[in-house]
Amino acid sequence: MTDITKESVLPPRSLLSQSTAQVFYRLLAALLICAALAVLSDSFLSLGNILNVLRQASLTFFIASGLTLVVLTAGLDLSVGANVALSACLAGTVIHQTGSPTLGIVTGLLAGGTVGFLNGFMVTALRIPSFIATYGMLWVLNGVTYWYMAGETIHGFPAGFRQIGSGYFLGLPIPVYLLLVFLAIGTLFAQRTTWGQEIYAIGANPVAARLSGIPVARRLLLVYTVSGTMAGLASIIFLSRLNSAEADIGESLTLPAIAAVLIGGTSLFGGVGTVFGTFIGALILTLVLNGMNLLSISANWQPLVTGIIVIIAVWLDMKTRRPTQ
Amino acid sequence: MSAAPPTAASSPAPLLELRGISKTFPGVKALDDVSFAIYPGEVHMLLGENGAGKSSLMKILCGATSADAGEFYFKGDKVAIASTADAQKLGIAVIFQEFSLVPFLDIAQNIYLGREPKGSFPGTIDRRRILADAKRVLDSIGFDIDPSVIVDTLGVAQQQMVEIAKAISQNARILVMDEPTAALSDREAELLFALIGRLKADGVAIVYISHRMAEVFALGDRITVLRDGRRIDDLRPADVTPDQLVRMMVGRNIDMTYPRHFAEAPGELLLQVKGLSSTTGISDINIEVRRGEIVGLCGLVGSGRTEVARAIFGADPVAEGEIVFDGRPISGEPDIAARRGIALIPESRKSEGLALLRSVGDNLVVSALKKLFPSGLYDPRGAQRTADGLIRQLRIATPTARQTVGLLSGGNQQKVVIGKWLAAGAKLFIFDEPTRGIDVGAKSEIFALIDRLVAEGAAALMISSEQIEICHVCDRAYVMRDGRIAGHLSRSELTEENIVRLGMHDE
Amino acid sequence: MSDTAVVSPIRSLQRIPGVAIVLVLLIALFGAVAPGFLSAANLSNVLVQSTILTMLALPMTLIIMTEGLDLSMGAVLTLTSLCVAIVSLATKSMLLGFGAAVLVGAAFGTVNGWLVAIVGIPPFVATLATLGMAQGLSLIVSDGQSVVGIPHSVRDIYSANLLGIPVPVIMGLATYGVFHGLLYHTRFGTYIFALGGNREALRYAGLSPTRLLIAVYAIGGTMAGIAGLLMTARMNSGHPTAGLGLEFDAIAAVAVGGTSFERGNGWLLGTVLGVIAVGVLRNGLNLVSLPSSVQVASVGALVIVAMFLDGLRSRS
Amino acid sequence: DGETIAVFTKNQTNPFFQTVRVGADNMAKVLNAKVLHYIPTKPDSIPEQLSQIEDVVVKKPSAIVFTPVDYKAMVPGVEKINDAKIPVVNITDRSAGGKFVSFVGADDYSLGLETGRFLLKTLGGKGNVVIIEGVKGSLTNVDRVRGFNDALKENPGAKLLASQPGNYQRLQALQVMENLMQSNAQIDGVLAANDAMAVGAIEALDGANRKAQVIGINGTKEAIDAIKSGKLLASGDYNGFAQGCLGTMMVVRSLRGQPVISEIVLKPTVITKENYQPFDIPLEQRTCPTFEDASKLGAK
Ligand SMILES: Nc1ncnc2c1ncn2[C@@H]1O[C@H](COP(=O)(O)OP(=O)(O)OP(=O)(O)O)[C@@H](O)[C@H]1O
Ligand SMILES: Nc1ncnc2c1ncn2[C@@H]1O[C@H](COP(=O)(O)OP(=O)(O)OP(=O)(O)O)[C@@H](O)[C@H]1O
Ligand SMILES: [Mg+2]
Ligand SMILES: [Mg+2]
Repeated sequence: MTDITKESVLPPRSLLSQSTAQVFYRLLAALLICAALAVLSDSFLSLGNILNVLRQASLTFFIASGLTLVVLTAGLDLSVGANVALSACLAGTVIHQTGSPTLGIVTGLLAGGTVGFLNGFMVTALRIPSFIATYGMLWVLNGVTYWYMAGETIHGFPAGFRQIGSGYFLGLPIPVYLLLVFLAIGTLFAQRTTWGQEIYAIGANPVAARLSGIPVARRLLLVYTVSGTMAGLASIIFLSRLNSAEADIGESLTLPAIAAVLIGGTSLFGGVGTVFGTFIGALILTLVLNGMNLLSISANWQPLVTGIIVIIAVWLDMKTRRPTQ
Repeated sequence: MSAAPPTAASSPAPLLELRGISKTFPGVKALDDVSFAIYPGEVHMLLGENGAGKSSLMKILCGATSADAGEFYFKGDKVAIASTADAQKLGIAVIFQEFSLVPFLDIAQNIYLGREPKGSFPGTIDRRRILADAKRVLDSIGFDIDPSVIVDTLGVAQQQMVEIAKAISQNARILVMDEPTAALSDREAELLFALIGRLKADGVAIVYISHRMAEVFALGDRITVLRDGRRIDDLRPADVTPDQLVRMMVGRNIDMTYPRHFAEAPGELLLQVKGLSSTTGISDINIEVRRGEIVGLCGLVGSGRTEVARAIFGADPVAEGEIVFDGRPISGEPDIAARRGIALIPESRKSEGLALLRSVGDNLVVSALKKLFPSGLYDPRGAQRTADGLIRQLRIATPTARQTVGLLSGGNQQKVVIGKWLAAGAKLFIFDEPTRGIDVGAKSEIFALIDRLVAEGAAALMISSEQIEICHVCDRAYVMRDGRIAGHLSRSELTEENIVRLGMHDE
Repeated sequence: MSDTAVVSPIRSLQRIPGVAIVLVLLIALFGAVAPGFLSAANLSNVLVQSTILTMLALPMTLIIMTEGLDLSMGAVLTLTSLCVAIVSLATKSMLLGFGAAVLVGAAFGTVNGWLVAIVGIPPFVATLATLGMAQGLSLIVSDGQSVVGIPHSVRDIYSANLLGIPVPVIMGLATYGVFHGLLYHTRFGTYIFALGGNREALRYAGLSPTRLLIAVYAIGGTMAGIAGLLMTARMNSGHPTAGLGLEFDAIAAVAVGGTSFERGNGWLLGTVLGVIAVGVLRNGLNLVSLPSSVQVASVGALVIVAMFLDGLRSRS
Repeated sequence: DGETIAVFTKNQTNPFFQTVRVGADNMAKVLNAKVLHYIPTKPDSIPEQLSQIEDVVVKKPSAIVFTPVDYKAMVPGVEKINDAKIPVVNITDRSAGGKFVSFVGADDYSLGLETGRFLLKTLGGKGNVVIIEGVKGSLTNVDRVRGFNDALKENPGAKLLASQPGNYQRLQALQVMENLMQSNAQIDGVLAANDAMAVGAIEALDGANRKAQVIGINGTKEAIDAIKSGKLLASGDYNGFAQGCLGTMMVVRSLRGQPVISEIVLKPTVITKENYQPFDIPLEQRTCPTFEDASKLGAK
């Protein structure tokens, strides 16, 4: 099963932090898109728009950052979007009924984390492949959410709560601060903790990881729970930005989040990738949509253009990675 | 060995000649101006340390890898071997060190992959013929199995036999075998040797790579020694002694008797296995290991040694019985065993021992993360230091600790698997075929290392199919048969004959 | 011969996937509680409704066996379905529409194969991108509108009977027959096992994994083209969202049917059973009229339970 | 008495269809009939609704109240119902084919036109306006946007800056609005094709500390609340509740041999700060219109 020709194409997984070249080329791709947009649209380079892009990217990033860990273990979580929807609806209800944003936030994170834990349980204890387990979970969550919401929306939250998603601090949107914080936490966790290292090892070869004395099941449970909790966090941001919750909000979130992880260079086969790459992936996706809105390009073209950008980004990345060996 | 081996003088036209082959991988000069000639009807042994470039040379010979420089001559004519198809046309077949089998096809389909007999409709396969042909080939190598069995259900040894059948079926004029006996038991190895004798008589040229000295002298008509990618010499077995050969391979003297510092009195009890049975087919296993001891676990392939090792380590569920380690009972997953101080060096390094796409360094520290970084904060530089230390200690041939471990030679990969448990500081080392595919120099280094570990108060349980190794290094040994302990041999009783007698099926 | 005796019962045991058990249970359950479930008309409904998905899930099985994935299938089906509608509307010829759909499908499949095999982009990413492209093209060629007024010859394909059997069911059976023959009885099928199981072995055998991989993805695209004809016939129109998300249904059916995502182990009949199990569940729930949210959740539960049973089997 | 009515709606997520379903339930209770709901598990899925029709035809309910997920693509489904001789009433989106007992719906074009006119009147006939469209190609969206555009044509002083889709989704509308605000320094009015998008646009405006008049369509509870608090200028009443009520009423009446109205197109009402009170009643407490009211509401 070894494929030496394939292997020799890949760079050695470094012992130090992940190869800087890889991150560099990704940044370059993002910057190229920025440059193109700056030429095409006057308003692109305004501070307002840049903050705007960062804020929009943050929502995708929150979901995608937890997902990155899952993908690092060679798993996938297709239920993140549905998880965001259910968590938002539950958190929204709690805020409405208790009037306490704190309780609502706790509910959202707990709900998200619980769903993640259940995913982890199915993957570890029941040994269902993650792709399928979370696909099943996606339907179960949708069913529960539809039943719970019964076609209603929950809307109108306290102004203080709304600040989380739409407020500013020192001229920067609050989600941007959160984005930076979680980018740092995610990167440190993955690169600078033994748990992070173990996660890479599990993704690279789960059998060998188990026989190396890594508690594989516990780490996988952790990873799925973290991914779920990050979906819970995203649901809070979502709730406070949109000031409302409804059953179908998650539908359009999952594929962009997965795309962000993959454009960011994390391999679906596990063991390779970074949280920072995922951030760039989210940024690239957001830039494309932002550009199309700024240039008033018909929405019919959006999926096509996004698809082409994904190909180009991944292809460029592969091309530029080869010589770094 | 009855036919007189042809020499360069007596048959001036070699079947195939390689001249000036060089090959560089990033950071490694794998082959440097190597020339190599193969004559019909001879067994040509290729020797060298791990990483000397043997497999690389063979991959070039069969067109799987391209050389940077060099020429090929077939029966005196210059030819190009740019692909495996070219090589096949010249009648070159290979038994690879790494299996080239497809798990979910049956044996017959694997043997004839790419050469399927055509069925009546275009594109279809003549099922009856492929089975009949495969059966004939399997019979010819003395492997009695139904060719419609799915390969994935076979054990390592059986897969190796299929690999051999696949090469034989090509009616090759040149047959390359890269460590074919590494996964075989003595019985199967005997079958293979008999087969080699028959092929030789038919004029087939055989290139044979092995780390086992006994095989070199029993089979070889000629020997080529490689060191650091260069050809050192080309000679006949009659002209050298094993010691001389070893010196050529490693460039220094090696003591091949693996000296042990046997302890006068056994240490305290470390591992006690009582009436152990598992779902994988072993039953009523009773084993004791004391500190300072190396205890052998022998038996035929399939006798259940691996299963005992896995059950002790928690990799397979225990159905019955008790395992006491260091005074306290132990049960659960491998992470618990590892935390308590048990290490398992598994049988299959590629699938169970290593994360092939990660670096040598990452693989070396993976079991020791808890010990090296008790705070949970990982320090890449600390890890690097530990890895560098192990690379030096074990003499792992790698450009840096950052090299992808999958790119190392087979033997060096094995050293990485052993190395990771050294860093973890285990008390009991369970070795499952630790020297499979390891060169003589490394073998003695590893045994010296094990000796030192046990002298410092650790203990080892060692599984090996090479009984001579068990006899050399073990304080005593258990012999297994059909999933049970068939007997125990003390130091004085520990001979190859006794192991074989106890391990054989009832006759 | 003792080896065979040890080995084959294990093999056949592993071949009873959880989905077979689930399917039998579902049929028994709905047969008991849902009036009309066991009627011939209803059972033929279930089969007819399952054909389009079967036509995607079978090639998806092959693709998954190569350790690949095709996320673009639903979107490509949408696009080819629009092709059928637009071309047959313009030319008044069902065959031309069908031809165009197959061509477009095959083209997309080939591009997928090219991206995966030659450019070397991981299948998930490559086909996620072509999903976007096919979706975008569907919106662009239709401007987001349904395409109606297509000749009746198209529609008749879906509603016609041959010897009392609905034509879609015949097409589904034929598709299964072709795929079965292809995978288990041809050299190409043998190489599909090798593509996922051990690609290096193919190379050593002097075969080109690249061309084989492209062919596998091209088959996927082509089947999406053929299914596009059925989809258009079913709706008697083309619509830019018709096939959205079908690829995930197909993947779930493949997985539930016992094909593993690793090492090239695939089982075609299991895939068909997976498709039918989901169809039976949906149909049965429609007949017993539980709340729709229950229906949504039970699709997920079915997938999880089938996979769980599968896990139990393979562990024992 | 005791007829079973199968009610088909497009999805379980959009509040509008919940109002339709509540209306149908409400009316059924009054008429002593039983309602079964059929909703695709994947929102707005054409193949799924087709399958549901096929399954329901086996089950043979007394009658069907039908909202096609796509007005053109569902025609074969309607024909299947017709072939099975089950009486069916079409509500909300007018099917492009098939035989119906009656049609009950709102006039999307007039809703777009009237709400558009109201916004432009409030702006004094001038200013910079953006349109946020719903799902491309959906019947409601095409007509509503046409209405918006015609209202704009009547007011040459107003300028249309952009017309971008938000797919009836709150988040998408919010992001589209955020992006549009970057390239347009001054936006005075927002015409959103539904309330969720209107509210999304308001959130975007709030976030950027900018002000604009926003209108939506549907008259959802959320929109009414926003109108009350002055955030939303107005919403066009799509009146799903009445559609559900009247659709069920017509189909039951036809079963019972009573006269039916073959076409009811509800007159557009623009809900504003002045007239929102009657719309501010929880769904469950509303009562269905009577047969006599029906003709006043918009029989043709
Ligand atoms: N694809 C590759 N990329 C980089 N280096 C490689 C590659 N293949 C082999 N090497 C290196 O080339 C050298 C020779 O390797 P080779 O496999 O030929 O050794 P070998 O003599 O067969 O050793 P062993 O006895 O351990 O099997 C080693 O240092 C190995 O790490
Ligand atoms: N000839 C055989 N027939 C059937 N099963 C076999 C045969 N040989 C081995 N096996 C099974 O295959 C699995 C792995 O085989 P393996 O060759 O590793 O045996 P083992 O017991 O670990 O002994 P060893 O340590 O010599 O390898 C075991 O479960 C074994 O029972
Ligand atoms: Mg080698
Ligand atoms: Mg073994």
